[in-house]
Amino acid sequence: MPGTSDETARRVGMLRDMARIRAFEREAVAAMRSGEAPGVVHPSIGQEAVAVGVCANLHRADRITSTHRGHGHAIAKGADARAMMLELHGRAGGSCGGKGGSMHIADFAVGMLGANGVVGAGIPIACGAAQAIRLKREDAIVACFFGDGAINRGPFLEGMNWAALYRLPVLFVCEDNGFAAFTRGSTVTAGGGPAVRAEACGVPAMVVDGEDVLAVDAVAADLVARIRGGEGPQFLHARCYRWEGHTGTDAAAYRPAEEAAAARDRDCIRRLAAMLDAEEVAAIEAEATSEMVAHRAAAMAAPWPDAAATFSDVQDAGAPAWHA
Amino acid sequence: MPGTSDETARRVGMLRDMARIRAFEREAVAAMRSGEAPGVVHPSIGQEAVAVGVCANLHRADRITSTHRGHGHAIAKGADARAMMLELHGRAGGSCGGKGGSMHIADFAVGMLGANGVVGAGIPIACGAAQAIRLKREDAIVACFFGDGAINRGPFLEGMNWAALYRLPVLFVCEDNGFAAFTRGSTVTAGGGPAVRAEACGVPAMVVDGEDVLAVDAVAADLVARIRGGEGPQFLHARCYRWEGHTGTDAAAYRPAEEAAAARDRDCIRRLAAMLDAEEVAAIEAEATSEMVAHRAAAMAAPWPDAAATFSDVQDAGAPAWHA
Amino acid sequence: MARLTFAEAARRALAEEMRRDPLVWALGEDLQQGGIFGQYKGLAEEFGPERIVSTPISESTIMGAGLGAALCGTRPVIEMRIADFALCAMDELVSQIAKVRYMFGGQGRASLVVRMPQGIWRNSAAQHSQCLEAWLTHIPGLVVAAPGTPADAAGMLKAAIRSDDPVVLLEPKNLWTTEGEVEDGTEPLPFGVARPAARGDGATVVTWSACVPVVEQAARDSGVACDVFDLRSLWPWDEAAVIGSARRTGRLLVVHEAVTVSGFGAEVVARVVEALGPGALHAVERLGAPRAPVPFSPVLEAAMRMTPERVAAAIRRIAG
Amino acid sequence: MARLTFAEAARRALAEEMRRDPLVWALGEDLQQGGIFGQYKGLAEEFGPERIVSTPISESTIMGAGLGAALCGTRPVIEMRIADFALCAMDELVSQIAKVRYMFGGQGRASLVVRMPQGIWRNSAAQHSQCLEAWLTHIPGLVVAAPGTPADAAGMLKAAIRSDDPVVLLEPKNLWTTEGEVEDGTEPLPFGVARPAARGDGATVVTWSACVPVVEQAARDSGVACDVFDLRSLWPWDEAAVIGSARRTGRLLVVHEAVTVSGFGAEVVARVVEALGPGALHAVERLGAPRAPVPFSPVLEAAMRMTPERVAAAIRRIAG
Ligand SMILES: Cc1ncc(C[n+]2csc(CCOP(=O)(O)OP(=O)(O)O)c2C)c(N)n1
Ligand SMILES: Cc1ncc(C[n+]2csc(CCOP(=O)(O)OP(=O)(O)O)c2C)c(N)n1
Ligand SMILES: [Mg+2]
Ligand SMILES: [Mg+2]
Repeated sequence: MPGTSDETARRVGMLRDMARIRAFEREAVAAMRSGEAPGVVHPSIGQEAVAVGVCANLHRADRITSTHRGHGHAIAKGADARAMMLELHGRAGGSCGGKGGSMHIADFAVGMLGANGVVGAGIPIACGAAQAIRLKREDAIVACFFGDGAINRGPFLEGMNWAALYRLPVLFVCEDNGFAAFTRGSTVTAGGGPAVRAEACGVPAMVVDGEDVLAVDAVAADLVARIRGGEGPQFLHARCYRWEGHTGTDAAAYRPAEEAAAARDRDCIRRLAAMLDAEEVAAIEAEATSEMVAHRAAAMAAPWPDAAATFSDVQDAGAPAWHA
Repeated sequence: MPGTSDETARRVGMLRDMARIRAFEREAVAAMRSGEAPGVVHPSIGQEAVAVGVCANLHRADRITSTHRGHGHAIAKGADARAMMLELHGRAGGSCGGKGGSMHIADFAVGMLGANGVVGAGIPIACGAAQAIRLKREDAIVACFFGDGAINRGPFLEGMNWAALYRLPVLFVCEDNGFAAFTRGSTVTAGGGPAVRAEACGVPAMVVDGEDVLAVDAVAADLVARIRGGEGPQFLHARCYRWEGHTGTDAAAYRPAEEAAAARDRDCIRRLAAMLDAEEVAAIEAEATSEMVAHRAAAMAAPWPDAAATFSDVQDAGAPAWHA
Repeated sequence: MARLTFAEAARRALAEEMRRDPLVWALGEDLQQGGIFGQYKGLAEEFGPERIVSTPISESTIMGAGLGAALCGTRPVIEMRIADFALCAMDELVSQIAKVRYMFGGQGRASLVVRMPQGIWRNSAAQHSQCLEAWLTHIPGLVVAAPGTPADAAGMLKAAIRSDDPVVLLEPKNLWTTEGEVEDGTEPLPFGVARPAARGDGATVVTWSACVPVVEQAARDSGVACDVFDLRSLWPWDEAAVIGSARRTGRLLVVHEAVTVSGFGAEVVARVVEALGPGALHAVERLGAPRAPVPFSPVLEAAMRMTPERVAAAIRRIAG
Repeated sequence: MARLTFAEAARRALAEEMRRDPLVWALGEDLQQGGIFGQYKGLAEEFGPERIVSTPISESTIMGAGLGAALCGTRPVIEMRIADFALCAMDELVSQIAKVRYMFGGQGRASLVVRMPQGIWRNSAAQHSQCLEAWLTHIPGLVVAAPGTPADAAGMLKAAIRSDDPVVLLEPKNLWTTEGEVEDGTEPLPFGVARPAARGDGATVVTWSACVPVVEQAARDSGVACDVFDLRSLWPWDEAAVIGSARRTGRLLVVHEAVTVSGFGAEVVARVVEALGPGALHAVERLGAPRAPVPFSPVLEAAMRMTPERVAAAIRRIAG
């Protein structure tokens, strides 16, 4: 058990991570809206506690798979935020050299096996990653993030059964922000929800207040310990709320403004901040903001990738030739 | 409630259907083994009670979807057994004109929407059929048969959620014969099984002894009544055993012979027969056998389809031209 | 006649078909919110939630349920959101929908439409930008439509809905906001009849979908008078018009957004060469994307995009 | 040197690779029972259930888990049972496996093999007989191998396992029991190098997979001395050999089992015509299946099957 000062340090660390994610995404959304960052950004603002509470229990050797709304997962796992911001701007030096953008952020150096533009697609990948870890006798686990919308896709079922069957070291994290794109989750999902479905396939599940980072941390700690202890896959259903629209430009007119306002009042960052020293919090938040503002400026100043890169990293045999 | 003589008539009818299915498949397997029927046949011998007990509760206007192991479902739904036997032999006059074979038997005239060569593929089709029935304000329901192997495919989850969400008139029937091809079901399936998975998605489920046709009939009657009463989809998990190999030529060496022998001792036909007049039973069985023997002879005598049929019924716009 | 965007033309066509035939209905994600390109806007209000069905994220079942509903006599419009997501429903499209009539010896038909908005749009990167039209033309049983103008968007959608065959309707994402003249009460278009978009003896240029405006522009810019055909449907496609023109010009250029290798341009070239004999032709070229995924960054994506300049250069090259 | 069936050659090659590299493993349905064609027979006994994994019927996850396992440094052999079932895993193959290296800017690689036994076999009808090879050649990121002899079955499987690129290995179902000479300790074959199967100036005949023995037979029967190439891999494919030969013969015939329309034959024809110019050729023809599903009945299936007679007639036709 961590002592009091360890515990405080852990909380400060989690606050910092949440603040950094929020600051990153505020800048990312602004960059998308202004047109500086091309394409589309799916912000996880308001949901930071899930990524941070889970990843606080992971080691560097552990892997994660993520979603189209994956900035938070990446940052919480220790991905290079500057490279991420460059990636969002499509610049050389971005996490994927500008080829992926927001929906395909990856940082293999810290075990972040990639965001994914296909809902639910990370689930089978996470299962296979865990199988490889076992085959290689590595001491590591996999955390697999997905949204509430993903539980209606076939691979969800297949992956739960698969992980339970082979007793794989996977922590499934269903980040339930209430919406699947423009549709309220409850209007397209029948039955008892994610945890019940997981349990039906043999994956033990817990439900947690995903807006309370300490709660997420505590439950994740428990589940991760079980996984490391060889008990097989575990499932975490984290309830939260998507403050912003589906993308940085969606006004979310399909839901009452009060509902989103109420969620903002439950702010996971403020909830943790209230338990910490106010000055330290202010400093952390200011630092997070200035870090991300600097990354955004760096991104705007960074060179574009060389056009020839369009044709690199496709494949070795039968690679396309560069013809200008 | 049916009176005693009605009840007896119902039992006799069910016995006749089971006997006809068994006789059909005995002939089909023999025809496959001898090479008279081309391709592959998946017999449901020993599982007849599931098809018959369920279909005894369906009307002609009701629809069914089926599997690669679908002869029993088709016959129980009233499909033309002679046309089926011709189809298995690839002859003109077969249910599908010889184009489909065993794995694609269909008889739309009696609401049999087709066997399917892809495990689990009937589930979404059944959901959509039920949606159409609702849209057209038809008074009908859909019964959707699939095996225990299908519950590990994604469409199973999607279909359960879908049917529950829209409260569709579908009876899902999981025919659990213990094996998925050459692999024992329990070695590839985690969790509480088909019924638990269905319930997790909001589809109420019952488990039944699928080798007891009266039990299947009784539970199916209850579930079908609920569906017709507007209560939405229901699920029936029927436990049974596949007497034969996966196909007519699989010796099933991967399982103990005693296990199959024990299943043969639980014969659903004998169990019902024991409750009926022995002479009547013998007559019914003899009649079933001679019917199917005659169909087989008819199939062997039937003409082959015209080769030009290879290119018909593909599509209207852009159809392939016949070139010899 | 009205000036409408591609999306509005398609929206209006669907509304008209739904008014005409109560068995036409649509299913897909977010449809009650108008669809992601506004092509279903207001339809839920007019037709109710039983005919404009917002679905879970269950592509296999969106596709497969559409088939089941067609087999029971309704005419579903299956919305895939973007073509890439149809990859999650390929068994249902290719092994079920395309084959059901044939396998069952004509007992049932999959009279339905699968809408697949396709192609490069707004830096959406590798998983949201594919053009898989050639795949679909390879599958017996499917009709493949690929309109490139608002008027054709409406005419092809109507034809698709009324077709007894299953029709995959590829809508170019990049053109949803393009405007064009659309007849009031558009009539369904026939499949397999190309739209001649320009006339000239210098070359035969064939294209479809998002490349239509690009090629039209390029033909004007190239200084070469050439026959330009917008195929409008890829299966069946207007072999007669293209072969007839190529016989006259002896020069064939096929332009598409999809990857060149095994793209539908290969089929057009092979068919024309087979039909006329290679000796009847002087120059043949395909212009498509390099065999690379679509990248995110604008400077990289640009290397994959078809441009009037690239097309004009190719026209001049083959007219040589 | 030994005389082995196609299945046994493949089985032996996999066993040798698994002995060589402990990171090679296989996953798919019924593998511990030897696979449905015996191509995994005895491997579970030798390598244990962690390396020969029998899976649930979960194609999406078989494919997707293979990818995840490759990203973590193992070399999975993903068994799809038959190619048609890969339709249930197309997102995982096309939007994930093929693109992962590119999308992530080279951070990860999908070094894996996807085995897809394909084609007509034993009256299996429409859902169990497809050849979708052309689809795969259209997808950037994928290597596509299509051996047609036992020796190549072994050599290509070894190459596929050692390749850092994802390789789709199309194994012809109809040839599993065909015998041929196989070197002991077969070496991996290079991709993109055709096997010259016959030599002659009358025509250039190109084929692969199940059509290899058919075309070899036809070439002998035709009375025309011609170059016959077994491509062995479709992406990359041996453009140099085929183009060089076609330049000499001026006559090109491509034979495949898949549907002709938008089949890989179209790519071969288009490429050769582009490379040489149509003027360099006298005759060009593709021979494939009509655009119809594969029917069940032997008399109907026969109309879809490639035969030495059909091929010999085509050779004589183009040799004119
Ligand atoms: C297979 C697939 N279908 C549809 C989409 C389009 N889409 C992108 S995000 C999204 C909603 C996802 O909802 P959820 O899983 O709850 O994640 P959230 O966006 O709420 O984080 C949809 C439908 C997709 N990317 N992939
Ligand atoms: C998607 C798919 N994967 C694999 C197969 C091959 N296959 C045919 S039947 C079968 C076993 C099915 O088991 P189950 O669902 O229990 O039905 P049963 O054969 O026992 O009736 C398999 C794996 C298939 N037809 N479809
Ligand atoms: Mg959500
Ligand atoms: Mg079974």
